Amino acid sequence: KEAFFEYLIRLADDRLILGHRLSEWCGHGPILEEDIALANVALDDIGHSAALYEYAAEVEGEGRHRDDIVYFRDDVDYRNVKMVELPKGDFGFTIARQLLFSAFSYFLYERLKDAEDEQFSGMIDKHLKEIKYHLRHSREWTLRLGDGTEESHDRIQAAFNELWTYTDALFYMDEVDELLIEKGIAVDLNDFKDEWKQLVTDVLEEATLEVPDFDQFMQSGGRKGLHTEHLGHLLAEMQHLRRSYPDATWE
Amino acid sequence: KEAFFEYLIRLADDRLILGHRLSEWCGHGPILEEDIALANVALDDIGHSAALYEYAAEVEGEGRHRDDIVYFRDDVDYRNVKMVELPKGDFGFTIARQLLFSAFSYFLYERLKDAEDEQFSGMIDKHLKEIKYHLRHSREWTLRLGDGTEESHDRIQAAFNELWTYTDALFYMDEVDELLIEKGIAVDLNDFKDEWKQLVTDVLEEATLEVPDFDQFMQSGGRKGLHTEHLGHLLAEMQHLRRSYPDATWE
Amino acid sequence: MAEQQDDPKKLEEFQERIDNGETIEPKDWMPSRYRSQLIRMMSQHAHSEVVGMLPEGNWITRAPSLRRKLILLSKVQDEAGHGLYLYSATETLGASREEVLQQLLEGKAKYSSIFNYPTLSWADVMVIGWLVDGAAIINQTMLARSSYGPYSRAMVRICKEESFHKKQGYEMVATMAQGTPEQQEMVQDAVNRWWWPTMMMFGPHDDDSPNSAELIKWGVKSKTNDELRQSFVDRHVEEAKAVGIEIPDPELEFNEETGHYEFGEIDWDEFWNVVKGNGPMNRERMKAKQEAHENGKWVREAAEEYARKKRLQKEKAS
Amino acid sequence: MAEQQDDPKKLEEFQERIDNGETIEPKDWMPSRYRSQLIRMMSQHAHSEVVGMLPEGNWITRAPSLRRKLILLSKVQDEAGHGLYLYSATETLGASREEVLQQLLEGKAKYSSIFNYPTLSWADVMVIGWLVDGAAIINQTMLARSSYGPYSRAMVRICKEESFHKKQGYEMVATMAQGTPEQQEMVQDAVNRWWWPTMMMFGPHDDDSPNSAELIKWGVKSKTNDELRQSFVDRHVEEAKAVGIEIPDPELEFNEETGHYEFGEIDWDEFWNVVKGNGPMNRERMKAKQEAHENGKWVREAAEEYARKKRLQKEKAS
Repeated sequence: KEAFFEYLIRLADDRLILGHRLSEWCGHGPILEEDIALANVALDDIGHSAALYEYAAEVEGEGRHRDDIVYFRDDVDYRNVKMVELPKGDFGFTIARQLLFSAFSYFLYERLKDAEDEQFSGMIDKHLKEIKYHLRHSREWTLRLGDGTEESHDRIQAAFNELWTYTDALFYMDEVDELLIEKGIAVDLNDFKDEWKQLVTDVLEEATLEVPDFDQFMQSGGRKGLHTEHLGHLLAEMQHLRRSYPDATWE
Repeated sequence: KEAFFEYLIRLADDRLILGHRLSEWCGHGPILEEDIALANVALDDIGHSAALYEYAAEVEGEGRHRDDIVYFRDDVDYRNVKMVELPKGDFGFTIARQLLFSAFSYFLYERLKDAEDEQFSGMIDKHLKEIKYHLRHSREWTLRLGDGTEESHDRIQAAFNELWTYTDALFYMDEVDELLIEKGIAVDLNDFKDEWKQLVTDVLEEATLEVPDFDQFMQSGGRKGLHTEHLGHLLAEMQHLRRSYPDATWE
Repeated sequence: MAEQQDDPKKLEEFQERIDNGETIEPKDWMPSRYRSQLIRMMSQHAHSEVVGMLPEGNWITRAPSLRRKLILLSKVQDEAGHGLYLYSATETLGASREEVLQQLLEGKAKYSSIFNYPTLSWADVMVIGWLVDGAAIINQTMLARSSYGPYSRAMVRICKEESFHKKQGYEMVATMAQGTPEQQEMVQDAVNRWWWPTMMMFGPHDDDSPNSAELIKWGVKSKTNDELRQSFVDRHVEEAKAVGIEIPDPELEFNEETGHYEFGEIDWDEFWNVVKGNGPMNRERMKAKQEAHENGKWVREAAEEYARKKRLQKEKAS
Repeated sequence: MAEQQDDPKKLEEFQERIDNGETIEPKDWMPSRYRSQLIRMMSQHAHSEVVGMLPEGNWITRAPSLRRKLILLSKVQDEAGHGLYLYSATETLGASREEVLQQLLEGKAKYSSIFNYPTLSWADVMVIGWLVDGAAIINQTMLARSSYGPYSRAMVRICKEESFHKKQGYEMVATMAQGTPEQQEMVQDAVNRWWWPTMMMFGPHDDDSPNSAELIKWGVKSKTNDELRQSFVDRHVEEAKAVGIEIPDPELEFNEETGHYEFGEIDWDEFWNVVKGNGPMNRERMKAKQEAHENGKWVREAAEEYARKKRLQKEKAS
């Protein structure tokens, strides 16, 4: 039960924080269509996280509301990978991160949708459809930027180079995963690591981009609460109002 | 009593928020000497605000701690002028704001140091020495940037142009001022408005800069709690930790 | 676009169509002034949607519950959609999106002045939903019967979504008005700040509104500014009462005879100041849009270049 | 700087002076390797002060009381002052500040690895004051007796300020350790994360520290890395006990015979990883300094140009 709670929180935190970064684009995108598209992905991500938090609270069974989990944990208690908490950067950085993360999400959800927990797998199956759109959207923009102008090529290449060191942490596993794999709920992330690499490599190559070294030093820590300094600032903003008036109703 | 409290809060809020913006430079200045100098001005400003808040709490006489005033008011209850809450911008913007505000502070404190409230005037007199340094520091940098390279000239000129619309609010007065002028505590800001204009004009001209139009449309509102959207974000960051754990001791 | 003289006969026929309640479609003949007035109105309307994303967007990252965060994000996204929809409708009149957008970025085009006020608290965003969307709906309900087909169809669709937004805003206003003392204070403060700017949304008094008569004659509008404003007051005063919100107008009074609320005079100095660009947030809003446009330049260029390359490849292949 | 062969006779005299406990001053003859080792050490030390401003600076805007905000800001300012002081001391050896700063910005120079860890909570900043400044003091107290005059004098001054910083950090650690349950958890979590990185500050074991012997011979250092680390442990374990903080080392045990604490082994893989640039924050720290330098370019150029103009004016006038 505790492991399942932790597992759900990891999934949810990734999506909430990434959605938060995407939502920062709202009103500031390069074209109106992308204001809409990025808001759409943000809505999906935050929406997925909301469903996951709600289920996590149910699994925990201590009567907490999903918002208690979101608004009253500090950064060291958040379990997202570092990749999603990095500042939104330019549009190229946002797209590069979306590609790396959505591809991962896609393979993960493809497998999790058969998990032996109906409520969970049902949720996953429902979200998978949207994740496919996220992947398509980020793939298309990676092609446009990579194979667009010299400037766009350089910018998105720099983004991938910067993000690469954070990719391996997506595949982090520990006893939480092991326990849940046994129960038929979680999946072994190694099962699709090569597929993920292949997909990412294919897209980057088609986009005329150089694929950074998969064997470089890789950052870790997010799943254990070891974050960058960015997350604390993000949470300060996100939680300030809610924490200021903890007794008020905001639904 | 209420008017005096309000008056002290206005003075204090200006200095706290400006000090906050200056403190954001710490570790990110253009040269190490300026990391030190800006931190120094920030220390003075925040220090002055701390003394003013403490006295305000005393005047109020309801047993509040100065931190209660700082950490548990929302933006609409803050009384600072808008000028000080604008993002720190580039070094030129920071310097331009420092010049405009320090010059104002200088003339104000020169007069307030004779206020008929010993504790207050003593404090003002003590702080005046430091404000003279702030004015000198910002004046010197205005000259360097204005009469430096073409780029620096354009940058600081743009900063003054942008800030100008916020200057008149420094001279805002209402019944709070009137009441305290009668009591010999506050001073009529109009008494030194021309001197302030002259000083600023002299510095800008010496710096080979164009003096923007004093008669342009002028922003107002800060003293009545009508701020820009920046202040809310600043306070979210500033207050988050303290509000998260309101029962804890942080001295 | 230079105004040209229209054929008097065609003009007469056109007015007849209007008077018969017919709908004008893009391919139909129309007076050049009808066209230019519509372009002005519709592009302003589109700009308003787009600039309107900013004050509300300011609170997405700080929304106090996940539910409210999703509602707000979705609302702002809808506004982007409305903008897109209205730009397309404007294009049916021959004014390209690039062209009208450029006018916005250069400060030549207007957008609704209401968005030149800052959102200082969360309650502001809820009050915008209730009052500002409420005002917009009143205006748009009328425009949904406008004589120009694409505009009226856009309005029908937009109105539906905005009614939903208004409902959501009003819901939270009600929750706050019956919430903790701090929430009550927060929401009342927001209403105090937004009431009068919202009243200004309907524009100057009929006497000072030079375009109104023409627009009514051409069936674009069917009510005057003051009529619309009166509907707004009548409806929202009741809604305020229902949840215990006070309207910051000491002159507000129900007139039993007319069945309408009478209200105080708008501060027209403030109104014209904001229209002229001197509102609290005019500069910030323009700066935000200009920066977004500037920062997005390389992205748009890349997309174009990529499309060009793909076209070339296709041509070669065929 | 290319290492040249030193005159053996001069070398001998130099060693004699060192052995007699004399202080070497800038104008004195010194072996080229003595000079280069000192430049390396002192500029690293200066860089550490400057980079060290970042993790603590990260919390200035979020300090939970005005008093603590002022203390922290003042501390970070002191560090800038130390940096300046140490760069000046390094210049007495002929290495200009621009030159050594450039090495830092290009990633060629090192700085203390401890600053490549993030400050995740307010408690981190307090624990840095207590542990990291505590470790620095132990090292610097020794360096205050270093054979090179400017370095030892810089250390005397710096040490005094750092003792004050340590006291302030320890004070808040104590307050938190005796505070609310959340505060206790927060401060213990910070100690758990900072203890081992602080232990690494003293560098590799003596066997793996190639420079140590030479530096001791020349009177720059008077204790080995392991000796310094032992002093650190002995002192800070007691301080932790006094306020109820647990040290995250299961092997920690007091040895009655030696009078010292025995402790577990450092994770040397992590140590070398961070040294090689792969710590959690290496990139971010370098990026922050590079950006500050890049953004400050126009300011430095303006100051230079202004000074040039003024010089010219003066020359003309005279």
